[in-house]
Amino acid sequence: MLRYIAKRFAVAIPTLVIVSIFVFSLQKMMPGDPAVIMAGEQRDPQVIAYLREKYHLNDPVPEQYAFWAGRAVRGDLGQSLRSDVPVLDLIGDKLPVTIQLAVMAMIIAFAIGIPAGIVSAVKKGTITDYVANFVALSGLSIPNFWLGIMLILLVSVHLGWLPASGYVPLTEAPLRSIETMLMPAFVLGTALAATLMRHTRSAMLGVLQADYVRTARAKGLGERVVILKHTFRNAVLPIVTLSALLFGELLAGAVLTEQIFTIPGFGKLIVDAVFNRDYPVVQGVVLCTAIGFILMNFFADILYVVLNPRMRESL
Amino acid sequence: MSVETVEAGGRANGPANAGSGDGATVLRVSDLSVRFAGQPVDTIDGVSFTLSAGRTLCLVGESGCGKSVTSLATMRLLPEKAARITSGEARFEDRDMLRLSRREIERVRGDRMAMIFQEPMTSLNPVFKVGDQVAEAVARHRKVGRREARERALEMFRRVQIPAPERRLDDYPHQLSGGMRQRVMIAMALANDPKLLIADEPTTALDVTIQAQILRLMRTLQDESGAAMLLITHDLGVVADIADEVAVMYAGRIVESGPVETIFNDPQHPYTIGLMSSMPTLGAPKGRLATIPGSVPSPFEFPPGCRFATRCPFAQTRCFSEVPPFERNDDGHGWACWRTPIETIAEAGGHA
Amino acid sequence: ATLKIGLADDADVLDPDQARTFVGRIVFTALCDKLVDVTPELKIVPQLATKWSWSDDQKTLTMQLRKGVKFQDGTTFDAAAVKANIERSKTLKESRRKSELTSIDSVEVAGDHTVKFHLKQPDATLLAQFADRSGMMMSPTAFKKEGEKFSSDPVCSGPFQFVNRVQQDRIELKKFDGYWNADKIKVDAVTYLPIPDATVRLSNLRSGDLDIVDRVAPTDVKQVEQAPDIHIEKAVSLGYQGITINIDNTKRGDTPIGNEKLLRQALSLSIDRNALNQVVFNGVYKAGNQPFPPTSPWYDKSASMSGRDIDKAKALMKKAGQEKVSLTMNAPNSPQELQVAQVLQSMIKPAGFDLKIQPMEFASLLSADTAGNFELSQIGWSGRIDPDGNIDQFVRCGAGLNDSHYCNKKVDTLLQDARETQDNAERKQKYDAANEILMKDLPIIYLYHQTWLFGVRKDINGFKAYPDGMIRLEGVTKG
Amino acid sequence: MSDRRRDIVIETQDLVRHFSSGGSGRTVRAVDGVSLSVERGETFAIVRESGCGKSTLARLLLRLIEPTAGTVVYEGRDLSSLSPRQMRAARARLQFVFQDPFSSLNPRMTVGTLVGEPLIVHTGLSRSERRTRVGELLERVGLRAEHAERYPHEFSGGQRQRVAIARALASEPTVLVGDEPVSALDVSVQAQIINLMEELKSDFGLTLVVIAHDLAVIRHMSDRVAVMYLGEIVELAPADALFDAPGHPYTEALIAAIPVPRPGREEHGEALGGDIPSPLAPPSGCRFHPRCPYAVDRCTREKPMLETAGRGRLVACHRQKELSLAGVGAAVAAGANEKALRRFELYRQHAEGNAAGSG
Amino acid sequence: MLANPSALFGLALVCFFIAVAILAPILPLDGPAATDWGAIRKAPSAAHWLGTDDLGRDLLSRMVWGARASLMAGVVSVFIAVVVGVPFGLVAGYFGGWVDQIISRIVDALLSTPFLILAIALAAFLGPSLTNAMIAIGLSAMPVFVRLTRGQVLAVKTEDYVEGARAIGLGHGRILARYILPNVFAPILVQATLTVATAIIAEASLSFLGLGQQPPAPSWGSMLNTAKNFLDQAPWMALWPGIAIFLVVIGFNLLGDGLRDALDPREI
Ligand SMILES: Nc1ncnc2c1ncn2[C@@H]1O[C@H](COP(=O)(O)OP(=O)(O)OP(=O)(O)O)[C@@H](O)[C@H]1O
Ligand SMILES: Nc1ncnc2c1ncn2[C@@H]1O[C@H](COP(=O)(O)OP(=O)(O)OP(=O)(O)O)[C@@H](O)[C@H]1O
Ligand SMILES: [Mg+2]
Ligand SMILES: [Mg+2]
Repeated sequence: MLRYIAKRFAVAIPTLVIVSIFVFSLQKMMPGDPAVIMAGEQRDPQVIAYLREKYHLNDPVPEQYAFWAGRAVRGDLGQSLRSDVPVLDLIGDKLPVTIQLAVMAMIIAFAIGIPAGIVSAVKKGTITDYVANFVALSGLSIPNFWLGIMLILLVSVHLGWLPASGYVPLTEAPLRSIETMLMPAFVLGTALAATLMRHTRSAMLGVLQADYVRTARAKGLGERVVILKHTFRNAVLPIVTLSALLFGELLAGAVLTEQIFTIPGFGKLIVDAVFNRDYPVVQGVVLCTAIGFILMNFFADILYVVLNPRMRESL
Repeated sequence: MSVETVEAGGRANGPANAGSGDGATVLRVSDLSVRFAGQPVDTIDGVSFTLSAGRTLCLVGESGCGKSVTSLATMRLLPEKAARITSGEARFEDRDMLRLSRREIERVRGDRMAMIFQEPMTSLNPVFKVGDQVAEAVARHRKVGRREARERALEMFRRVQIPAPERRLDDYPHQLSGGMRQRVMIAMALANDPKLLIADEPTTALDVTIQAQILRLMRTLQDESGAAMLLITHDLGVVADIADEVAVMYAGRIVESGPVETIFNDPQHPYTIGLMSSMPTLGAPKGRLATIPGSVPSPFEFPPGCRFATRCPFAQTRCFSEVPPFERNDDGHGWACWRTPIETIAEAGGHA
Repeated sequence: ATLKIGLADDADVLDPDQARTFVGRIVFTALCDKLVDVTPELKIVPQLATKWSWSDDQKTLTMQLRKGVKFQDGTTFDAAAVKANIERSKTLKESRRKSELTSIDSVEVAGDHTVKFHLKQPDATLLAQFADRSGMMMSPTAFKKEGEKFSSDPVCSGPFQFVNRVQQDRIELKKFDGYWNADKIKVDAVTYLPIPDATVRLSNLRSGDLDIVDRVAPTDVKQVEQAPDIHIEKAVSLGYQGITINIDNTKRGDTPIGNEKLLRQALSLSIDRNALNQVVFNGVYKAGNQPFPPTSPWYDKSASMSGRDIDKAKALMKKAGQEKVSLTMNAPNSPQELQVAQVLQSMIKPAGFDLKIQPMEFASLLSADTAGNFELSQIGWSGRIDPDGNIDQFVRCGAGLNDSHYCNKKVDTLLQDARETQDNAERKQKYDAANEILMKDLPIIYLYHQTWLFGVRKDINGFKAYPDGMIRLEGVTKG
Repeated sequence: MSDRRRDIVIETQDLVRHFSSGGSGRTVRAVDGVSLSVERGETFAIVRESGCGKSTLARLLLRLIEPTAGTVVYEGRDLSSLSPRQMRAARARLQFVFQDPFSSLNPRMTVGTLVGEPLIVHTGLSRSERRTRVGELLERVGLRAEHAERYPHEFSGGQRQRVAIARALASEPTVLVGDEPVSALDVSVQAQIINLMEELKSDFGLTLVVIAHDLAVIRHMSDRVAVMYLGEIVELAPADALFDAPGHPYTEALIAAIPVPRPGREEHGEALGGDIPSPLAPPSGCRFHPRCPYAVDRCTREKPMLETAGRGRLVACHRQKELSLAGVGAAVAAGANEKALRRFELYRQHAEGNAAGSG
Repeated sequence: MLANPSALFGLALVCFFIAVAILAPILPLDGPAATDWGAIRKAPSAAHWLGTDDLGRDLLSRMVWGARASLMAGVVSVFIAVVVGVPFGLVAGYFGGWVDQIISRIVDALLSTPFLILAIALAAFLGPSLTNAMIAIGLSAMPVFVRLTRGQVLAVKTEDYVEGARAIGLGHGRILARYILPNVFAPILVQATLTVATAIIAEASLSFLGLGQQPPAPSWGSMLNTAKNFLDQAPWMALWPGIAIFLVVIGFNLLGDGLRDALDPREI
């Protein structure tokens, strides 16, 4: 197990380094001087010069990177150029929000996607399958942000059922918090549900062909046991891996969803940071997302191994 | 076509259980026909055979001739959407398996009637312990608790001679060798003392030395339990080793059947003869092997008459257009050919 | 009662010396008192300073400070505190206030509650600066302790004190009980919520989740006015929106339009400012052709808009020897700005201008402007109380925000003179004269003036819109 | 059959190939010290249990994978010493027939292109010359020249195997290595391919190396046989000698395990017990000892060397001299029932007559 | 595939939009940038079938011209992704070793930065424009093609026919071109079709954030970007682009699924 984890980490590190170098150089190439933006409307040259110096914006890029990386390794991601808040604090503030959104979206996605996938695989070729597939495809084809806008228009503006925005922390007013997150989570969840449904369906179809499913039937087991125990238990393996990948999709989706529902989460943080050329934040957030993504994949792999007896020895 | 089909299969009820049998009829398949979606003809066409307690019937034939489909149809394990049973019945313990409700069939499967498959590598569910998989079969059909089911599984493991059975119960399939897995499959199949065991090429995927072990084991277990066995294979060596009766299939039809000695010593159908003579043997002198020209036709290429006609060295015009009737003599040896016995052709002089 | 205010953006650093955003100023209005304040008519009135007077040479400003004022941490407000504040603004490395206070040479504590500002040269704009962030007084105890970290827990002497902030989510303030004017404050707390999307902001107002919102979209005004439980409070802003033309900023200034003021005049003439306002802003904003809005006392009525005149524009073009001129305009890539750009594009076409819109993110736009990497740039100014703040920096030779690199000694002299007198009538004369020149040279073509549109729920009383766009909470009641 | 002059075409010296298995870091000893030499013109067969390195050995012989240790010498030259260009040239002479005719032909190429490709690489034939040659080759393996236009999926397994053989023959090889060349085919078709290979062998003067698990096929085709167990050769002998009187207990067990198509035959000998040990952890001493009915103490400790046991036979067994092992045996070797044999003969005559008539 | 009704439907949708995009200049419509300040945000009517937008432009015309941008964005960016990604995938999969390690780590890095974030950063870096959005989307979609190709190559590489090609002495170039590429092509084609769908949505998203097509030229995403400010007063402005995106994307998805069924028997 340790060996396996160590090996996985060994691979993750170069990935992270590449991510950070990549983002770093991207920022350096971006037009727009952060010092000018920070200096404000007045653009006082003295201030600009000072800011350039303060944030090492004049140093050669590799040096800047080394400086940044040196601190990052020690857990210091620097400060936001815009608000001077430590990037880590910002991330600490935003992360729970996006996690709440992501978790709710995931719950919705799983609650819809998996059962729908199972049913349509089992009923392959029937109207049920056809309809489920079409709905799933529609879910994939409707732009997230458009769905969001339309929902706001319908549910909030016209019907007044749910608030259009106004994030409330879970710790403050749990019910209200969930209520405000419901629509965004739904918007985000449906697309995921569609992906999940399609993958569940195909995994199920694959496993349904397997000899051991025939064996289970030959034992005289009922269809329900055959499907839910013998088939799904195997089909779940690729879904585990997929779920980790979906996490990336989720974050990307969160960018727009948060923008539309003005949820103060990660997605909004990064978009604002990019537009404001708040480099330390961009860098920190991308790094965190990458770490998150890698961690998710890592957990998925471990889960995969745990769920898959064939792999257990390799731990 | 279908009229002839009924005729072909209907005239004889497969190898008689009389004479060589030592038990009551367990399974009687008559006139079974199966058609796959999108195919022009019945892939399995009028197959009939009878199986008696304590006896082994071997179904032989080349790949793709319908052996597995026949057995799966009997177990009602064919995919319902892709495969339609167009005619026939499969009487097992006085009930027609082909017409039972799903619930009823589930009650029979794995209990009175069990099956072993070809690929021990893929026939066991990789994510469950083998012991549990066997116990599951027990628990499904007998009102027993977990512990008892596991006890039974252990007992079965012993019976199929798995070394260190207690430990093996908790192994996962991938931790076992092919031979061991096939033993587990056998244990699972026999756990509820079935009346009928269907084994679809149980040893093809195994090494010869292991194959010998498994065949021996199956024979022993059958002797103990008195179950009937339908063994599917394409290896005539295995047939000679284990069969009491043989049915030779070609392109979805049984072309010849009878007691094993008769088939080997007095093969009648040109296909049976071709099959036997094209096998290289350990003892045979070197030289060119006899061959069956061409290859098995697909359902789209089946000739309207005898399906072997396209490859048969003795075929005449009639063979291509008329389905030969399956006729049986008193020893239970039967075949479907217009041209038998082939000696007469030779005497009549030359070939077409 | 807690007042919930929806803002169009998130505030930046909550330190008046470092702050640079408009919304930040809104928050400071509740958090930090200034030395002086303005009325809706832009008259300067006392706040922390009760009285002030200028020395004869106009180089010393003496202020009497309000007594009995405490900062929110209990520190007493006095002349020493003012001195410390001004010095911080002038010396803190990160300070964005330096340029606003350059005229101050030194600050003298002339008594517990008397402070004297000694200037390098006369500066008529100073009082106006004191009505803004430069005049905001922070607790010296707090900023000495926290240094530049002051922003994480800002302490001033305003009516509300800082409670909590979640970036991009909320800023919470509560009533400061020790406030000198506490009677006027009728709400217990105020929360600012940044909601950039105008539609969302408005729908939150409608649903009652917000009490006041900043910057209602002009196109929504009609609907809001029909809604029973909300209404609009508005005031034309101090700022302007216009097109800055590159005249001499690097090689990019060497274009027909940069070289030839006749073309610039033709361009200005081919724009129908009222139509622009009508199309894009439903007529809610204010069309304009000067750095000051028509509502401003500094507006030169004699030079009011001549209106669109394509024929004249064409004639000017001909005179300049041009039939067709291709132009490229940098524009911020936000929907509204781009709408303006598109309307302009089709307006000036008949005169022979072929305008290419080059949308850029605001950040890139600013950098491009500074670097001279533009031909035309669609950019505006949020406005200052003193007229100088809307003009001097943009047109004086070599001034910091003079992206066009326009330079005219006559204009410079007029502006300098205007700066050095305290007499408003005289000052206006100078500005008018400068304007006259600028309207010919046109380094900046002014287009319109934004109107601050506040959406307010019916149960909120006492709220008034100010030209500076601030939300003043004195006298505001809820329910 | 072979004359006394030993003309070695291909020879291996202590050939070893290990694979590291998955994540566990353990080693699969697929081929573990194999030395053999193949004489020109003979059919050399290698028998071993399935899943334990047949294909690996075949690939090593052609240097499609690199050995972990040891050498392969072809026509006196060490393959691993050849430059890429020389290796290419050598490949023209050393050809390969795969086990699975369904995966060994590129599905996106026509049969003509497939068979013609070696001609492009190894000969300077013009396009039209190539066409002619491809036609000849296809006809030679029992297909028709016009089949060149078709794609592999339009053929049956046997036909594909013919295409694969035609392709292998195109570069005029001297050695043909077959990795289970017939095991994926049905008996009837298998016989066709075996016949074809025998014919081609004499026509083209080929040396055949056949790796297989089916002893009957091997007996039918080969001149000499090497029996491998767990990556090592345990016996190497001329085919007749090996089948009549095996020198190694494993050979004996293999022969005994073959089910013979002769009903009512008495069981001969005990079936070999035990399981095939994992190549990850082969047993100590003689690798066969845990399953060997003749094993003595020494076998568990000492590894037997492959030693001469008279008349071109090599055996790796400590007890080789003491044991007298059962071969195929009279009962098996003897003909079947007279009536059946007559019919077989009749069938053969007709089948060949028809083939000749129609071909 | 022609027997698959849903794939045919998808094909029809895609063809319809392609036809519209190609025919845009010759359709009897006002220019997409022709403003009419007398008809601002008018609901659908006989004069303007789909209504007008905030500058009084005919929405039908803008939708038609917007189809160009959206389809271009979809197709060009996927083209970029394929042209860049597939060769890397081929090389990584075929040669393995350190080349593979390097390419794979870079791909991992790109993949672990969410697609849209990457696209936003790139688009912001390159400056907002349709071309740059296409480049950004193309580059962000590229890793998927590297991975897919690599995976396919790894699978195909072990096929006997590839080994056979080596056995007859073919060089790497020929093996890659004639043995590997044709056999990995089908899944790449399928993925490409499906990615066109994703790319169209990505373009819309970037345009929605103001980073795609720039005014006055229309694209569905930028139309939505404008429309979101007038949801209340002129909901049709948001309706049409949304529906169009939905239809064209579902068209490509159905087409891709159909192709998959036809070319690649494995499901998803
Ligand atoms: N689901 C299916 N759909 C269509 N045709 C099928 C299906 N399953 C089997 N067949 C066809 O039925 C025929 C008989 O197949 P079957 O599996 O019974 O052969 P077999 O004799 O068992 O061969 P093998 O020795 O290879 O197992 C073949 O032609 C096969 O293609
Ligand atoms: N490239 C490889 N990497 C890792 N292990 C391998 C590789 N190739 C073969 N092996 C392992 O080596 C052993 C022998 O494989 P090989 O394919 O040579 O067996 P085989 O005897 O040809 O099998 P079969 O009878 O199935 O054809 C197997 O256990 C296999 O897992
Ligand atoms: Mg079968
Ligand atoms: Mg192999």
